[in-house]
Amino acid sequence: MRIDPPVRIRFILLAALAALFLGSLFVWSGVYSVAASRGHFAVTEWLLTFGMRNSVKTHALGIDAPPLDNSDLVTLGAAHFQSGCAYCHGAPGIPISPIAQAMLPPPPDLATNMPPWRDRELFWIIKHGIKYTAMPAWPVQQRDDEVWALVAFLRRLPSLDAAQYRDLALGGLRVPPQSGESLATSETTARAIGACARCHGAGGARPASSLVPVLHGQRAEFIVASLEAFTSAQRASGIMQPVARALTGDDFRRVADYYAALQAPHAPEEPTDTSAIERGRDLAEQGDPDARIPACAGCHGEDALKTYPRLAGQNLPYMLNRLRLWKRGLAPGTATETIMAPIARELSERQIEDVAAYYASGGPSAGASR
Amino acid sequence: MSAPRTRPFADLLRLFVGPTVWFMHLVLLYGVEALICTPPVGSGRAMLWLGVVATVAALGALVFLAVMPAPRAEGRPSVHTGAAYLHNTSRLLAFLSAVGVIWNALPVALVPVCALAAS
Amino acid sequence: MNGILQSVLAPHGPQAGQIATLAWALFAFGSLVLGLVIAAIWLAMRGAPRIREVLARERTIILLGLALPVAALTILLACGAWLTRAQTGHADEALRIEVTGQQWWWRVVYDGPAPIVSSNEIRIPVGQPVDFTLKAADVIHSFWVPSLGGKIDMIPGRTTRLRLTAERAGVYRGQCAEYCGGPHALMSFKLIAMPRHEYDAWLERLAGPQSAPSTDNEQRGQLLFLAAGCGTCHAVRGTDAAGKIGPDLTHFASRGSVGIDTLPLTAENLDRFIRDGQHIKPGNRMPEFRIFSSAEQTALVSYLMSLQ
Amino acid sequence: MNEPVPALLAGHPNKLPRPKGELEALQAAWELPKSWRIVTSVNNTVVGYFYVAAAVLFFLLAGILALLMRLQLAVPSNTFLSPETYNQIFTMHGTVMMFLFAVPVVEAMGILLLPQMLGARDLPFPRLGAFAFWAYFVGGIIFFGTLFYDLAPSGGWFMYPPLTGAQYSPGLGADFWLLGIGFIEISAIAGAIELIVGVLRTRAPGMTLDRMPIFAWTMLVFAGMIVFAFPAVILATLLLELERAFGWPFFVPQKGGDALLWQHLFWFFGHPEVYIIFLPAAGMVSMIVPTMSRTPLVGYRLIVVALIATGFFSFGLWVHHMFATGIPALSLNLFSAASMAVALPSGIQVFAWIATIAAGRLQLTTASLFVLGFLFVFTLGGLTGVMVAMVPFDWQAHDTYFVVAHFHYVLVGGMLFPMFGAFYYWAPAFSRRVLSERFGKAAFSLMFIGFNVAFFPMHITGLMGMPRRVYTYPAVAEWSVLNMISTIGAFLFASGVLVFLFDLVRNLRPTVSDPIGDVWKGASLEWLHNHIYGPRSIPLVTSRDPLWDQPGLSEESKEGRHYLPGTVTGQRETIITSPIEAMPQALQRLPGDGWPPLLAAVFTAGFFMLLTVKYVTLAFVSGVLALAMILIWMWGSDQRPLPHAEIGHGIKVPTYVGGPLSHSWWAMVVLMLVAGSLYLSLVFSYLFLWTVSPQVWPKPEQMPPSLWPFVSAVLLTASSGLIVLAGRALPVRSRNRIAFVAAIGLAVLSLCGSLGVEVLSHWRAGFRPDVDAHGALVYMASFLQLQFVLTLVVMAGFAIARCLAGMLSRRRRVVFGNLALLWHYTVAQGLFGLLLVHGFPRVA
Repeated sequence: MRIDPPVRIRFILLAALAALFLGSLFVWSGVYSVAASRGHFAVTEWLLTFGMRNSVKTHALGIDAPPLDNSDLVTLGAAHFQSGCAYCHGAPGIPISPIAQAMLPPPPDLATNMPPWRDRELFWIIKHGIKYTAMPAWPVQQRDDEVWALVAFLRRLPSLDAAQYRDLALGGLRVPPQSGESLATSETTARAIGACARCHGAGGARPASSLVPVLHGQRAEFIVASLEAFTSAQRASGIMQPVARALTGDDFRRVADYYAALQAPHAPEEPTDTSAIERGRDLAEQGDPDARIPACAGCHGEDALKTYPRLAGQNLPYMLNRLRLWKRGLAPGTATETIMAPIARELSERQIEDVAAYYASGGPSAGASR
Repeated sequence: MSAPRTRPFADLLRLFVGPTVWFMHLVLLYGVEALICTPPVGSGRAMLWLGVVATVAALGALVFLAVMPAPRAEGRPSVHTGAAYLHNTSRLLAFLSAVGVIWNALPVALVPVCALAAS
Repeated sequence: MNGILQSVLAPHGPQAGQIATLAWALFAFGSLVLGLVIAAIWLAMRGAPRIREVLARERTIILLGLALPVAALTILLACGAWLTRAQTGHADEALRIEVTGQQWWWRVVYDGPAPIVSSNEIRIPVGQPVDFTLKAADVIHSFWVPSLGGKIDMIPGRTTRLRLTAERAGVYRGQCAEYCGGPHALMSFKLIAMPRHEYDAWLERLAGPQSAPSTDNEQRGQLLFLAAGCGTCHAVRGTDAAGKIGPDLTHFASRGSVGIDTLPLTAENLDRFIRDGQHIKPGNRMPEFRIFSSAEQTALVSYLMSLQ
Repeated sequence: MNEPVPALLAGHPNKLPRPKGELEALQAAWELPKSWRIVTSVNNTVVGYFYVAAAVLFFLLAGILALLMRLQLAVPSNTFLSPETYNQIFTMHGTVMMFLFAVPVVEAMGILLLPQMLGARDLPFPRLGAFAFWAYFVGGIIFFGTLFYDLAPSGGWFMYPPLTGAQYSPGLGADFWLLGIGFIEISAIAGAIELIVGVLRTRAPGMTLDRMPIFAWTMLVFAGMIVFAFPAVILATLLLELERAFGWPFFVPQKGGDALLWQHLFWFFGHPEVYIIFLPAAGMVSMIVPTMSRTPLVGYRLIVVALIATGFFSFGLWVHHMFATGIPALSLNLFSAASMAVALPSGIQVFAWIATIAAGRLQLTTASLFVLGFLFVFTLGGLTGVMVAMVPFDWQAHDTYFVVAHFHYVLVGGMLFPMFGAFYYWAPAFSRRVLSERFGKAAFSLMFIGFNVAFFPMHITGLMGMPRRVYTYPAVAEWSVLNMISTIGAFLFASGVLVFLFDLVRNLRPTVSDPIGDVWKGASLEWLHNHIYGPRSIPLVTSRDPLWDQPGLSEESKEGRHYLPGTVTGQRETIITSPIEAMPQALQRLPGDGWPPLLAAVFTAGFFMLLTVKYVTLAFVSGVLALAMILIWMWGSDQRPLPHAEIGHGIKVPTYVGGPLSHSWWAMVVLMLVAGSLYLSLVFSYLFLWTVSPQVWPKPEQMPPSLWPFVSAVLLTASSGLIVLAGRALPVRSRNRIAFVAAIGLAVLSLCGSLGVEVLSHWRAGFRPDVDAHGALVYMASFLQLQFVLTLVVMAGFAIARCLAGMLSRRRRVVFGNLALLWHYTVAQGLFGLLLVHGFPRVA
């Protein structure tokens, strides 16, 4: 078969080439202004918004939202919102920074005006960010669980007043009023962005959200190693990486020593399934050789290396979340994760629940302390 | 103009009788050995006797199949050669099956029952 | 690999010898038949008309295509049955060794007053039949030492047996012959046949406890070994390390290899395997331990190398 | 059998000249859809092209995988491929070659060639053929695509559990294998049903079974073997998928399962599979050799016997893949004997071909060269086959490269070479140009030499101790050299294939209506003047080599002097003849082109694949759409009875028949055979696992009280009775529908009730499917029964709808006939199942 391109096709081709050439010329000339100060034409604005909305809706199809009505998720989300989002999006009692307001497009004030997105769409926006706006993607694409925490908080946000927000975001932390001198000569701590205690608790207080690990009584070496791993982005967390980056090596040591010296606070009394705890004890002490699961106590006991975490009294939801993350395929980044992740993958869901229940109930020290 | 009375399905099936006898003989010997040996309960003599009886029965059936008279060709026009052909073919198959049956019997005579491979 | 035998055609035991003889007989038979067929084709195409006329008869088909094979195969079948029978005899004086295939290594247990656990290297005395009791811990494996005899599968939930005899002292290589996933290709082992008296002495030493570390460095290594959790998977008799998930490391340094016959045993290879095992033997079940400083790593390796 | 069947008369049934417009009407009825709508065509020639082309595509893809493997193995300790990638690739190579190339290409050649060869206008179920092709193509493409997303299975094409169970193969790869391959097997069975009924019922008048071309015989045996072999692996895949998804422990020893159960089921399919592939190729050789030697086939009778014997014997040697599993030695030697037995028919065939060559003068065309290459390679493969059939030798050779060499000699020699010979031989029947002899001979030389260079050394590599399925090997001097030679040979072989492809591109001009035709002066009917509708008129066949023995046949057929020179009803038609003597019995109207088969296939594939990736809702939407498409398609079948039609010489045949005269009765019977062997596989599994772990079987006192199975049995029997009543109550005209509808409705209720009672009885007795093997098997029996019950519910609804629409009556009753057949089968299966699961534990 021979095909003679008719004249019309040739004409269209030529026209397309010409348009391409003219377009290139226009871009090359620099005539077009990229100024944020100028704003968009109304039609451009409408087109961009329309496209963005539909893009989000389409891409969010097929994402299944987990149950979000969970105070642990909300609290964790609130704490991150305070440090990561409030600067641009504002919060109850916290106006948007004028610098942020001058962006194009200006970020919406979420405290007053929460756009009507579905859960999965919010999730998608937070995880992936939005091109050509200043909305960034989640720093660690592997941690969907953290993104969901933020979505859970955003669902709660419209109903919060300034005091409630503050309680939630600062984890009950009281920032003492600073003197004029200290305000003038050091940083303001009013927003307490970097305070560990907002999430992890301090003194006798447990973490505000049980999705956050208890650091009290952990070995300082372990805490330092973790902070270093967050700083170097080896360990995956969109919440911890920015926080750790804000600290220096000396800070690591000091904060680690502080937590290492703390007495572990008492766990809240929760109804516990004693048979699960018993099974968990077996697994922790004997392992399950048939399933190639070594005894947890070998590495998480008192005599183990100082860079290994101690699990006795750790928060149950935190341990469940972490084990499940590995099981679902979170790529190990740190040296210790490289050891733990393959083991976690061999655990069945039931074993995860059992062993977490056992350690949450107090682990090896439970018998002694109760 | 009237059709010869044929039962095509049955005629086709007869083709398979010989090989089926062979297959049943094989499966029977295999099955019985499996039953005797897991856990070992029976004796080698039982297996041997069973082998003899099953083989004789199978060969008898095959010989019967081979000497069975061809279907009568009365009333069939000479163009109808299919049925007679099938009969012939089933005879030959019976012969091949008989070879197979004898071969199946050979290990029963030579290899001790339940002996484990290479141990 | 030099000096290590892994070939069906170089038999060093009666079982493998019989099969090798059968193999040569079969090759001769096969060549004969193949020659016959090629000759027949040639004659059918280019032969004299008289020969071609004979070849074109139905009776020739029956003779060459049916009668001849029936006769030949009957003989072969009888030979096969007879040889099978010969390989299924029972001898009472056999030594017993239990081998369990695991992804991707071999647990070896020698019969003794108390079972003696070792791994990845099997030693047997020359000239004595050895009955291997074969098991699988996870998936199907297959135990095969080509120079000594046939293979037999190791199947979860079942126990299989294999009798082998080595007629000469030497190192025979064995390999897993049933695909078992991941680094199946690297699941090999060495079977060392040694004179009876050497074997007895060796077994006695293997059964004995592990001597305690002598130098400071080795002692530090032992502490690290225990604190880092190595003992939850590996056992070293006489210490707190009693794990059953990985290979038993008692007298580890007396074995010739690291990573289950993947690399020869040297301090450097051992060091690499601990840190970088997934590159040396991709997919193996031991996590990579990159948590040690180089001093710690040296101490750990020197401890392991001291497990003579 | 009430219709008088006219005797056949020799000579020409029709007078010349033919009426004006007759040919035009025939052409109009068979007109092809235009341009891209060609995909809706259901014509065997069009579907056959697509089918062959798709199969060749998969051959090339799997061949590329083979080259990757050879590259990796060219040198020791190579790091070209990672272990995981290599494992995926060797799994896919085997799976794709077996399931997506070998079986489909053979089936494709059957669909393409058979109607022409048998003198039929088309196969009896054109839409089923189209469905089989599209299901295979869509499913195959998706399955192959998993390689690019790291989702490909890596458990080997044999998929042995426990390695492929949920614990050791988490992830979707194994699920893709199980669901994807299970699905493609269903497509193969659909094709097999089509081929069986086609061979038995659509031959040209006078083509008695002993005049049938050998290729048709082989396709008959081929399809018959699929019917009995594939259900075993379908059951196996079902069991493993249920174990993976829901923890039903069929293969878990701790719970009474056994890993060997899989091997038994898989190889009960897997060994016949080899012969399923080989037999049609042997059939092609039996067609090529006589033509190229210019003489009738010597030993036709013996060859047919050999074919049937091979078909049977191949079912008796599945255990020879398990010689190293520790089964008692006596059992091994039984299967050794069976393996020897299967060598006999091959010997007969080889010497029959040699005899034919001797009787004539073999022209050395490309096709002949491939046949000669086949004879050499296949004989060698057969001989190594005899070697590995010897138990002690196999203990050494099993799972080594010796076996790799052996089965490539058998498969490439036994199947691929004849297939390439067939491409060269039959190309003129479907192309406006012949393929080039020059390129063909070059392709053959490269392939033959390359093949032997690649695979002969592997015999030695294996005996030197190199196991199969290894992604790398240590630097043993001999292994390195041999492997390098093999790699070079593999690329030589590939270059031969490349030359063939080049030839295809240059010379193949596919056509449906005006092929260059009989360049080889062949004897069988595909060398008539054929069009999309086959020959203009269907000749009366009076010998095995009609074109040689009936001179002028081609011209006569073209002029319309034989049967059915036009279209009687204005639709597509073919003559239905009796299965043995090929007497004309009816005129079958064939359906036209349309979307339903294609869409049904796409949605069925969608159902399986979406289910694999756990999009359950979408999967079910897709499944419902597939069902809808099938119903639309079925609604158009079973057309209104028309008056008797004259097909020539005053011979009038009915245009509507029911019962054993109808082609759909035969299809349903074959389907029942498939179902029966599926159920027998389950019965085997039940008994096998009982011998392995009787301890998980309940004691008689733990069984459900016998009242339960009794009630279930009564309900089953009652439903069968109601169906008989419904048959009596079929309306003569359009009145009296209520009795029929009520009877069917009640039958459905009692059928569902019986299954409910059965499941409930086990549940109340405390059996659970995920606790032990016995529980799993008991629920599995009900699961299989459920599949039939659901099918019957849909069919019953369909029958009721047809009845209410006035399309089902005492005369027009094929829809009901099929329903009743399957119904009684299901009831029989149910009763047998009750006897087994309630009776056996009480007596054992």
